[in-house]
Amino acid sequence: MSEPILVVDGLNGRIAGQQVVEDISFEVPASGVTALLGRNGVGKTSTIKSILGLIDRTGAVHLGGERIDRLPTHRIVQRGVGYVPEDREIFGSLSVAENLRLAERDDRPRRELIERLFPDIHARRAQRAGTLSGGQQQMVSLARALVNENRLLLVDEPTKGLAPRIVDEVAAALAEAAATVPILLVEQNLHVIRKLAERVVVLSGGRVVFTGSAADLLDDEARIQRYLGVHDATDDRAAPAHAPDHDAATAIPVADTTEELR
Amino acid sequence: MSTVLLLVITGLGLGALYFLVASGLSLIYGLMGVLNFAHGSFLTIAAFIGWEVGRRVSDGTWWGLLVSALVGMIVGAVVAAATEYFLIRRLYERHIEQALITVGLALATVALFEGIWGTDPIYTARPEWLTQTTEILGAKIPNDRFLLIVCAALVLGGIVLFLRKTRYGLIIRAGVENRSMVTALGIDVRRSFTLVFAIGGAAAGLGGVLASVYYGYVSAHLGSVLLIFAFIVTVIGGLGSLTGAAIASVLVAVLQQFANFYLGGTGDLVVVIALAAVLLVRPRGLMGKVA
Amino acid sequence: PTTSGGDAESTDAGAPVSVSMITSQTGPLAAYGEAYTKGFEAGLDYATDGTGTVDGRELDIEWLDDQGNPDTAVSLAKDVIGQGTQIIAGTVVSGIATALAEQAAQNKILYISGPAATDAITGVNEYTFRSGRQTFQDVATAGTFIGDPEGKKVVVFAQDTAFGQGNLAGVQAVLGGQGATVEGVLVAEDATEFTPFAQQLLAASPDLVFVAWAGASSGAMWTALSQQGVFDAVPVVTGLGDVATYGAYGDASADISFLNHYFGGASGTDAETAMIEHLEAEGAVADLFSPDGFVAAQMIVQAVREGGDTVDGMIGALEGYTFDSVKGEITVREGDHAVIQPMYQAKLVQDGADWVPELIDTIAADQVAPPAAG
Amino acid sequence: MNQQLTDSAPASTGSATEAPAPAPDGRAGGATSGRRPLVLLIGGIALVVVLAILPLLAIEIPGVLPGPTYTPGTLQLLAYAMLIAALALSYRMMFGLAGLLSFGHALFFAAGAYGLGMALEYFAPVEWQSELIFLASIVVTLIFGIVLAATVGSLALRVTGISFAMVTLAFAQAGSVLIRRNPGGATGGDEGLSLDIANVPDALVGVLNTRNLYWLSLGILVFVYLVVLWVERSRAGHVAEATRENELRVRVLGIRPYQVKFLIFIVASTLAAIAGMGYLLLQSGASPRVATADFTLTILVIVVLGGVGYRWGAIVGGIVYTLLDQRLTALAGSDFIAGLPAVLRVPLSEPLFILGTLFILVVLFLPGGIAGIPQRIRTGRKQHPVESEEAADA
Amino acid sequence: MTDHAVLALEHIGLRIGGARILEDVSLQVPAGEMLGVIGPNGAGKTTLFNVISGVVRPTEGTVHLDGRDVTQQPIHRRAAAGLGRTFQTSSLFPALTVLENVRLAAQAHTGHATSVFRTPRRTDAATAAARTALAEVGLADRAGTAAAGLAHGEKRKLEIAMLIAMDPKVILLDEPMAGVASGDMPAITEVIRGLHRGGRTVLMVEHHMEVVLGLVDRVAVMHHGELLAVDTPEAVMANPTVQSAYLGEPV
Ligand SMILES: Nc1ncnc2c1ncn2[C@@H]1O[C@H](COP(=O)(O)OP(=O)(O)OP(=O)(O)O)[C@@H](O)[C@H]1O
Ligand SMILES: Nc1ncnc2c1ncn2[C@@H]1O[C@H](COP(=O)(O)OP(=O)(O)OP(=O)(O)O)[C@@H](O)[C@H]1O
Ligand SMILES: [Mg+2]
Ligand SMILES: [Mg+2]
Repeated sequence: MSEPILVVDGLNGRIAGQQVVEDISFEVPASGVTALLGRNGVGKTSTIKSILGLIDRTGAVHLGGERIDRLPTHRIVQRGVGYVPEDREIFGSLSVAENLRLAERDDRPRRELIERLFPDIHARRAQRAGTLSGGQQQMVSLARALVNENRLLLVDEPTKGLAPRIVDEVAAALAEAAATVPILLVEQNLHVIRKLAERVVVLSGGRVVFTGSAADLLDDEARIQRYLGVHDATDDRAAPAHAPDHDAATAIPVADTTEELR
Repeated sequence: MSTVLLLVITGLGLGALYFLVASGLSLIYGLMGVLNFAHGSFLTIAAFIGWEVGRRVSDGTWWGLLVSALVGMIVGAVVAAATEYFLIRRLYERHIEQALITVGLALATVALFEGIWGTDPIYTARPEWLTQTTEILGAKIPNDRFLLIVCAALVLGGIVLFLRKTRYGLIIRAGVENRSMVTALGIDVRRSFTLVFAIGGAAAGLGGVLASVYYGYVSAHLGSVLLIFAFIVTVIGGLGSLTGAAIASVLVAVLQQFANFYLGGTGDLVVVIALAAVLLVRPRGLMGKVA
Repeated sequence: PTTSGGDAESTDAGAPVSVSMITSQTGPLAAYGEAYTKGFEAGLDYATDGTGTVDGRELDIEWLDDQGNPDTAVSLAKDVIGQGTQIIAGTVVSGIATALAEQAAQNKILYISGPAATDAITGVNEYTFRSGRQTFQDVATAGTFIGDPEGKKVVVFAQDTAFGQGNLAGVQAVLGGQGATVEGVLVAEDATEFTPFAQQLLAASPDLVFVAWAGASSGAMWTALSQQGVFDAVPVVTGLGDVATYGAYGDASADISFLNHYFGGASGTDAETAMIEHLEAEGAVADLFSPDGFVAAQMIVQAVREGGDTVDGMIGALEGYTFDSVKGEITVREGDHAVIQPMYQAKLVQDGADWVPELIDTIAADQVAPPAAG
Repeated sequence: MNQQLTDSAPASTGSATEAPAPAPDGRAGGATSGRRPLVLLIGGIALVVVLAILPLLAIEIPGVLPGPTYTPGTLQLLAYAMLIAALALSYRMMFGLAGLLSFGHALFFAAGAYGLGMALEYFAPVEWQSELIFLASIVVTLIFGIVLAATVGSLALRVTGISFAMVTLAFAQAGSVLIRRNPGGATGGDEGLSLDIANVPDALVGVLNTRNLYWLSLGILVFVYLVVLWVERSRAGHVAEATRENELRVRVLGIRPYQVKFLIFIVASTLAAIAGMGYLLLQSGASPRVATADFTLTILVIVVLGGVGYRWGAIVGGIVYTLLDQRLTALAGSDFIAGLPAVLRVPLSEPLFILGTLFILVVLFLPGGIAGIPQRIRTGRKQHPVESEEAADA
Repeated sequence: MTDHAVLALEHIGLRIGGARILEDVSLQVPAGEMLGVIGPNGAGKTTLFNVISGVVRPTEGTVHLDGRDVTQQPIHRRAAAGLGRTFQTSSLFPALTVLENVRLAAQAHTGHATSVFRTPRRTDAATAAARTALAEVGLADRAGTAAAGLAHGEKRKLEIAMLIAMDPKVILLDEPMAGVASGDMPAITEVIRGLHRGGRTVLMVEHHMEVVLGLVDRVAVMHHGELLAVDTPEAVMANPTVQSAYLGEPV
């Protein structure tokens, strides 16, 4: 396996003086989608923000071998990190086109890609982004990250509040992106994770509790139940396409996993 | 007739002065949400240093005035940028605290200027032509008013072009809304904000030098006098709208002239009533953006 | 009986006399405060022959800064009164002078106001004296420029402030009383544009324009009058301010007739010579309000020397007191404590790049004595 | 209405997000234990008692107070400080609690001072008992203050945020201009209004009676504090706080924020007028300075200096500011300063320079103000996020 | 007006600067119904809620609540008349504690909400109601935290707790599940079911179809500002337009 693109080692993050991320360590391989999972409030968003330097943090973060945890946010991003924030955070008073233009970091923006992926957004170029519907805003937010050539994408709950059809589209767009760029993805929708993720990192109480392949987690009812609290069949009911997997995955105990990372 | 004309043109001149101060104020507020009470101090220090340098180079000539204006703009820009860099930046997105810092700065600097240059106004010399008048339809218009009007128009055009045509304009507008997200797009937003302050400061600096031409003196209180009107026109024009500020500057100044002359010196009263009236009818001011 | 209503303990002849000088050391009128202070020191030196004592008694003088703020001044006054000061003097700000006069009356203590020109101080109460001239005297001096006022038209061009209104009222009382028609053109204090008003002055076609202006905007005002040709049409009179303002009149300087309270070298008296010597030794120059400080010192010395330790005694010692001072012979009028003093007519002449005042005439004290007040 | 159609949750409606931190002091229903209010109550009463007997003691704090506490100068200073504190307290209720940033609070203080002064003058010729005239003047002034507050409030509260600040500023400026214009000789113009003592009780006149004025000021401060406490603890107070945070949400809950804001505005303004009356009596006059926008800014400075999040912060701020203002003047004039080289001497001999700089430092490094210091020590918190200037970012 | 319809929309239209946002929407919601509102992003669902709650005034048509025309009524009147809502992005009082957030809602409901003469107490009815509501959504242990310090999912729960405390007759839920961890969805679903069980009328915009289908009586489908269909969940799911415009390919 090639060098991981992102190595997080002993990351601590604080908001308003309060520790929200504690001694987190994991790696993101140089290709494919790594999912960062966990229940509400475990610190997924905070982890991503710590990596980007959007909140106070300590610990070591390496991007492609270079240490970035002392850099200010804009320098980190300039090194090729795309970010799709949890609450969209589009610029409401700017037009859609201006939002995208602002995100372009070099003179080779991939405008055609955006047009192709999000025709609805393209059609609304001149609209004030603040008046877009929630889903439309989410697409602008995604488009902003995809418009540049990146070495890593940090994507925080991209399908939140999207219509099922759009969820599929977004998932497809991410899958397409993942072919060329590694992605660290926070996502609650297990179907999307199933579809995209190769590896998973599970957080609980601000710490890493599980690291392993996606299949190891998703195919193990008990693990899903333990780490994500999903304990009824709600998800499966809506996802009949997935027959229960009886793959006898080699379950890696948490301790071992952590070992593996050291 | 000639009185009306006189009132209108001198009103335009005064409006131009208001605008020169208000442009920076409006820029800084509109783009950064900082209500800058220290803006008057930017103006005052620029006027003082512009005068100190200008008179040493060549007192009372066009050359001297040009030097003063350039020095004033540079000083205004530098002081404003330093203010942003050392004080405002540390409190980003805490707009009330930022405004408070500038209140403190205004207090401290006016006192400091008094300490350095004394409390009395210092009368300045200016080029011959500016002390003369030009007769238009029987009204003798002081020439310096024309200078003011031309400079204000140039400043307006310059800043509008800057915001429309450069990427900085975009960054700045986005940064006002969500600073950390702009950073997260890989843009050093702090530099843009410093730039906004610098531009606002430069406009104030030019305003300071021209104000000293208009009033014929420099003093520690030069800025405070103009600041309150600059606030008023900024708000009437619509916060953040430069064109609005320009229109409001002219309206306010002309209104003030007429009220002062025909309504027994009630110019100030009329202006504040106009302020209240405009805000009550259009809370966003004449040209304020629909937030 | 607040302080010195005749308490036995305070009549001890050797005890120092506590004097509190309250004036602006900072704030907008700090420069006036400075001139007053320096004049006072010179006057004290002169009146005590350099000893600083009166009949062997120390004058325990404390200088306090009112910052140009009446609230500060009142607090300071209450503080020093509480500590038993016997005399308060000073301030250049009219608003502070009225507040201090009120404190003097409430607490039965002697107060000698400073350069503050407001007529309201004269005769306001028996405890309040003044050491400078008042607006009426300015106005009366202005009147001397038109000869017989009868049938003449005088326009007062002033700011719409207590100072400006006071001047207009003064002109109406003094010149109006002598048969002149008096009109006022009052301009809002914060106005910055005077061109239209210059037009208004011309339109009134007066025989004399009396300008009462204070503050920074005077430069712009004079420029406007000059640009609109007011000086070509009418004689213009105004009060000559302190040295710092000599440059404010710009091109108009030579065309203005100045009434004057004082400028360095105006009187040529012995006291003046002494004052200028003292000031120069201190590195200062004689200025508009130097005599006010000088007179205040003389009055305090007189009050202490002749008035003993009771406030009534001091009042008695000062009422009707006539003495030689910087401007010549000065009398503290008994009824209302107006300070009857000579005034000057002056003009500005160019001296290199600067303008300097030159005496035209001295107006006798009784000719410009204010009407009795109170 | 210009609400956004989508996602109308106004994460940043107007000034809501700019509002200062909430008062962390114990609120009923909060996590505070039952003990604390009692301790606070006893402590508060003890403090008031100590303040009340101060004129009978001879405590000296050199450098802070001009003399022992029984001397008129010191009492005057303390009384003045307490009135300013009362004013600041009323301002804090509006700004800190309800998030109403007014630039016109001085107007109501001036309304109290000038109103009472003018009423006393107006009633002077009337043939009533002098106590009656005094009382009548106070009542008339109070009514005047309330009517003025209701007028200004009902207009200004139609707009929010910076527009609100500017409309209040406009009214205050109009008031200030009127006072300086001296219409009909009523206000004394820029020379100020002096108190007509004909109908003022003798106990409140003269330096010897400074003590009574001191007690009066203390009374006003305690009264204002209690009213403010009452309002803040009430349901209205809580709704005001919520409105500051998110006005649309309050409306969606079925509450009309306007009523609450109006109420707070009127109460705060009336309290300011009461402090103004005390000021007139204490100073034996009123100066036009108290009607200016600068004066409002001073109060704002005081509130922030003391700590917006704390009621007692306004009091501490008012007292510290007044003392500093006075003592810095003494410092500026001192021989020590006069002996310094010009670079130091010039700035240091300007009291306002020192005050302004101090204020900047407090805003930068003590976000909770003076009153926030104990809390900061307790939690050992770092200062609020100051953007770190990373070495790598050269 | 149909007397059994607690909420009735008649020909609602909304135009903003030339753009048609809502077009001739008429809808009757009988008392006690749970109505799902679905539709692609940008269909106008949130806007419709804004019109109903008074945040936006429609340019055409009327809104009747409980038989009374409320089209011109301000937001707070409608709320006081028993209309409660949540927002698509959590809308809270960030500086107030969780308990205080909820208590304000309870207070509005108990009357005297803005009285100066009433001081909230730890023991009063509003506080009790607030605590109950918090317990119901499972936030009891967060009562003392400032709302700003909650994680996203907790904020969604807090919004619902505020609704419970408000005890409205008609409830508008705008994507209550957005951002909620899958593990927590069942619990919140239960809370919503509980809200409804009390006889309240609930309108819910939600993209999680599994949640919608498990809860609602009828589904309204919006598309391009228009109401495409209002029907039983089964019928709606079978509708080919809904399939293609909204649901897309089954995963
Ligand atoms: N502004 C803030 N102030 C204080 N605490 C905060 C703040 N923002 C988040 N937290 C706390 O940090 C912890 C982690 O929050 P974070 O948003 O990272 O969680 P998350 O895993 O992304 O949750 P979700 O799935 O709900 O988005 C939470 O417990 C939350 O209470
Ligand atoms: N001021 C405006 N100008 C133009 N179009 C607007 C304006 N305001 C809203 N819109 C449009 O109205 C449509 C309806 O938005 P709304 O928020 O109601 O959608 P929604 O159905 O809630 O979508 P989502 O599921 O994504 O939240 C969107 O297409 C939006 O872009
Ligand atoms: Mg999150
Ligand atoms: Mg929506």
